[in-house]
Amino acid sequence: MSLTRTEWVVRTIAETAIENEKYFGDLDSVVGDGDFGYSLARGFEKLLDGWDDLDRSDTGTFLKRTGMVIASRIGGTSGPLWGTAFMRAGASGGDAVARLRAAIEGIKARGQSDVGDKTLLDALVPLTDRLESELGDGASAEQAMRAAAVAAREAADATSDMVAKRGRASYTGERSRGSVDAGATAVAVLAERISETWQKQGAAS
Amino acid sequence: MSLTRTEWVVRTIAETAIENEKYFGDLDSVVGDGDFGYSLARGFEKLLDGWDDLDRSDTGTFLKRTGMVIASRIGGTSGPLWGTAFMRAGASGGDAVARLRAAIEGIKARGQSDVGDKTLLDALVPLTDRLESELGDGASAEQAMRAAAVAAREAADATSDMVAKRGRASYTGERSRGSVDAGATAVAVLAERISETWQKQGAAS
Amino acid sequence: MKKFVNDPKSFVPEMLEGVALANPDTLTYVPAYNLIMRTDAPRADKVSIVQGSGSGHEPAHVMAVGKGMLDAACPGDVFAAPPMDYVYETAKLLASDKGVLLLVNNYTGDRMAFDMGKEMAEADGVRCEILTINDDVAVQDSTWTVGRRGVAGNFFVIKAVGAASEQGADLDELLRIGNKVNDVTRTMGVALTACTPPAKGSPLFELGADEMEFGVGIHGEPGRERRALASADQIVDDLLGAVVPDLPYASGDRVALMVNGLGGTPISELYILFRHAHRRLAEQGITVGRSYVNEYCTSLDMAGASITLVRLDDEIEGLLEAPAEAAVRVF
Amino acid sequence: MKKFVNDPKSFVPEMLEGVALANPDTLTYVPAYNLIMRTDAPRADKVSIVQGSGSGHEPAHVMAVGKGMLDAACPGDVFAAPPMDYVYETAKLLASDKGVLLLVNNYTGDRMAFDMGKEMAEADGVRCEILTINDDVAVQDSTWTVGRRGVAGNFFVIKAVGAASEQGADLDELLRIGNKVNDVTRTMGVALTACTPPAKGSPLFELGADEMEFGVGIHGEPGRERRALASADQIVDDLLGAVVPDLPYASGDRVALMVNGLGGTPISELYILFRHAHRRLAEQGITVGRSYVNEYCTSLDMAGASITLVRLDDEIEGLLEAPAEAAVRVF
Ligand SMILES: Nc1ncnc2c1ncn2[C@@H]1O[C@H](COP(=O)(O)OP(=O)(O)O)[C@@H](O)[C@H]1O
Ligand SMILES: Nc1ncnc2c1ncn2[C@@H]1O[C@H](COP(=O)(O)OP(=O)(O)O)[C@@H](O)[C@H]1O
Ligand SMILES: [Mg+2]
Ligand SMILES: [Mg+2]
Ligand SMILES: [Mg+2]
Ligand SMILES: [Mg+2]
Repeated sequence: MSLTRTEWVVRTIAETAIENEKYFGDLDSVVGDGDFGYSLARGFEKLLDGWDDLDRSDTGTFLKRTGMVIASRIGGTSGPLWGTAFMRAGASGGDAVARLRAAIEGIKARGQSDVGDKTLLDALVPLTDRLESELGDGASAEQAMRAAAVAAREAADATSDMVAKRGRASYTGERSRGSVDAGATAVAVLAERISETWQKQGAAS
Repeated sequence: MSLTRTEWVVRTIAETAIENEKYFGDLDSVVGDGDFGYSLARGFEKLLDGWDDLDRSDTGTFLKRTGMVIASRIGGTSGPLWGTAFMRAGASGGDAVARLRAAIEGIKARGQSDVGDKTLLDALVPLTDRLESELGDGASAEQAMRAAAVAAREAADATSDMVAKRGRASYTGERSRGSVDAGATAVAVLAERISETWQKQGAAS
Repeated sequence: MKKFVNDPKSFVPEMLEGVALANPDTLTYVPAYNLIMRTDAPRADKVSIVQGSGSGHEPAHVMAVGKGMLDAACPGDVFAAPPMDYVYETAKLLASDKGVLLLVNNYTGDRMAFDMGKEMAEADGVRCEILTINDDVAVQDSTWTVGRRGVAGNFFVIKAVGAASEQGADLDELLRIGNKVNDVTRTMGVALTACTPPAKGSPLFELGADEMEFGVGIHGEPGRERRALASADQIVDDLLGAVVPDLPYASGDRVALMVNGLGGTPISELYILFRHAHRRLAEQGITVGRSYVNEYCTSLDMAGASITLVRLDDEIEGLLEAPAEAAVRVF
Repeated sequence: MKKFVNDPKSFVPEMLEGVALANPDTLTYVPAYNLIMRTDAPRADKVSIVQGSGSGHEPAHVMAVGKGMLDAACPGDVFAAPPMDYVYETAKLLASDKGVLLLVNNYTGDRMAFDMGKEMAEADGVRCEILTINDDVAVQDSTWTVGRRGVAGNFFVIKAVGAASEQGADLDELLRIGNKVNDVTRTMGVALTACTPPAKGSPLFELGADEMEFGVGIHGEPGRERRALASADQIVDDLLGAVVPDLPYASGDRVALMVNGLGGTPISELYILFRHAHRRLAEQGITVGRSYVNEYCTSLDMAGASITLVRLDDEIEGLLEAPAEAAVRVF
């Protein structure tokens, strides 16, 4: 993925997270502690504050710097997890799918978590799987992203049937069933926004 | 008034105050601090606890003892005021009207208050005036008491238009207008109960 | 009612028993008079200092009994002054050769109970003096009331006379000191929510979601006026706007600044109020020499706070600095 | 939202600035890292003790910085662990020849931030050790979670290692002591109302008028189960019923008993809980050697309380008795 496209994706993620502060926080307060939206929004605000000064030598460096700002400025569980994800994506090289796989491995390692634990992984992994298969089938980036967003949304919605095994929500055990995971839903919302605005941005990248 | 009749009046006051704990408390919480019903109820409960041991040498002694229990066991403003009232009624001698006049003077002195300050005096003084005039006009005790209760109720209701100048409610100034005084309403409730049950008790006294 | 309570009628005695159980070496509990007293009181060489008032203001006053503070407290029921009997029996139990100082917050019920109790104790040969505390500037037209109310500022009177009495001051000297502190102490409070007395079981008054009661009393008595909710900084400006000009506190003054929680407000928020009060005072040339941010005189579970200023001089500051111990200790 | 707040985003920094302004002689505030530290730290002859965690638990931990307690606290936002950067910078600022002890309540976010921060500080040559606190017995099936949570019992770990570090103990010795105290400390809490995070502006969860959350976490995490409201005594029985058998505490034991308020419960009610807990323990032959009744680790304005037991021996009791000073002082 080009640096310009990457910059745009990161910026879209940041702006969407800031816009959805309240929604994400409300999702986290059903069985969590309600700080998820606030944590992401404040962290991504800080990222945008220093936006122009981020090292843009290449796509990998840009993603690593993004991850470092996030890890060092977002608190809660999300700072280390999201920061690690961006840093690993930056370090991995390769195409978008490779970078996403690296991010996923980083989250798993940092969070000692896996698919099925009712976390953002349960949206991020299906998203990546679909992106990979669509691109493998020869879809355009825009088409693949659209399909991936749909997969993320379906997977996020499906977390409602799961019992949380990681994060604050895990203390509730069975009671976590019946509501979607905040992190997974955030991934779906971000993916949808990227997909919806992909074309508009198309000319530029 | 005979000792038997006096005992019955005091007992009726005690039982009625205990029954109306919540109502009197709610009246006091409109612009006061809500403890009036609780204070009276706890104090009169204590009076009834030691009821059989009260010195009954004569009506005056009985009233004085009643006042001492109330003053020493009811807190808030009501303990000293109601205790003083019963003690002075006991000390004064004379008929029921004379005793009530003595009680009123005791309250005024202890509370540094007077008619028009939106306190129990604003029901007790009209009650006593009417009792005196009815008895002077040759009414029976029962008839006089019935008229006095009506006077107390009218006067208590009329406190709604007054601004409190004494007690916790006085801190609210103009805002105390529009609700009746808790102490005055209590006097009306007690007088009504005495009047309503006077006849039933008639045979015994 | 979202409270830890068994029978509301036993709310006060159970609390007092808890205080005594938590402080077995230092406090004695006399159930008959709701009395919490120091185990080492009365002492022949020390004036005994007593305060009673309604309950529901904890830690005032039962948790302020201890070395350098009160010798005893005899509270009444929730928001009700103690019966005069409690005052009388307490004065007798605390009788010392140097006398008994009775601290009274200025309310009708409290004054009557203490006046009557004092008279009875004096008739028994106990030397007593009453010191009345009235720091609340919310009460404006005092010709219609018993005058200004005693609120959180009573802490400073207790602390000063408590320290002086440990140092051997006699009753007249304590009266002088207590009155001096009271004279330079001013408080005003604000309620964000109503409190719920246990026996009532529901909020004492209605306060809309966007309203606050400005100048509230510690018994939930309505204050100066009901106002729209405002920011923390604006509330501080308004409280200081009532408190500062009242004495007045002026540029060059050194003060103690207390932000007192009313029971339901977390200490984090009290520090947000403190921050702005400190800055505003600095702008006016008033130096904060001593800081107090905690709960001192509450109104059950009311969310709210009060701000108190005390103008310091060397004597008062020295007494406030003196060590003290009481059940409200944290360590 | 019935809170004293300006911009919710500045809730934590304004609170911290307030703490610093109220303690100008003893505390320093470093805004960039939400850092409150002792003015006299780091000392070459003393291990520096640091705790961070989410904010909203005050007085824990920023108001527990002081002599005999913490050397510094670097809290995150409300209910959010501090970013690893704060931990890293704090460890560097507090670096002492004797090392830095990082106290961590056992939550995923806190552990990750402290692990990452520690690694970075060590890379810079700062000797650090992490001590994890996990006293909450409400978490039962710990295979699915990061394990038991750290709650109000952290006070005892802080107090013990704080005292020992003043007496010159080295880092290994502090780890031993801290782990020893943590191992004999158990807590469980109950919520009567939900708390309202300032940034959310509404209660974190719904709790019916007749319900309570039994085993609640200090971030408002649901606990063991939602139950019908019960009397104070019944609640104590149920909390002790979970805490006592867990260690277990047994007849002949001497314990510290803490009743900790969660922010919105007045101290009067805490003493009502304390009273019954004390009596129940006595019936079981368990002696209360030290008593703590106050707010230590809160959940914003939540009405509720937790009960903590610590099994005492001479070493622990001696450390708990040692003097301490912190912003949460009352006098
Ligand atoms: N151990 C973990 N591994 C992966 N994701 C996690 C883990 N713990 C939590 N999450 C994700 O983070 C979200 C909550 O983030 P946040 O509110 O910042 O954390 P906290 O639980 O510390 O309050 C959850 O909805 C979940 O998707
Ligand atoms: N100074 C006074 N003189 C006469 N009556 C008074 C005075 N102050 C209060 N009252 C009466 O007492 C009632 C309130 O009693 P109570 O609730 O026990 O007192 P408090 O105001 O101390 O809470 C008022 O409704 C009024 O009738
Ligand atoms: Mg969360
Ligand atoms: Mg009243
Ligand atoms: Mg009262
Ligand atoms: Mg959190």
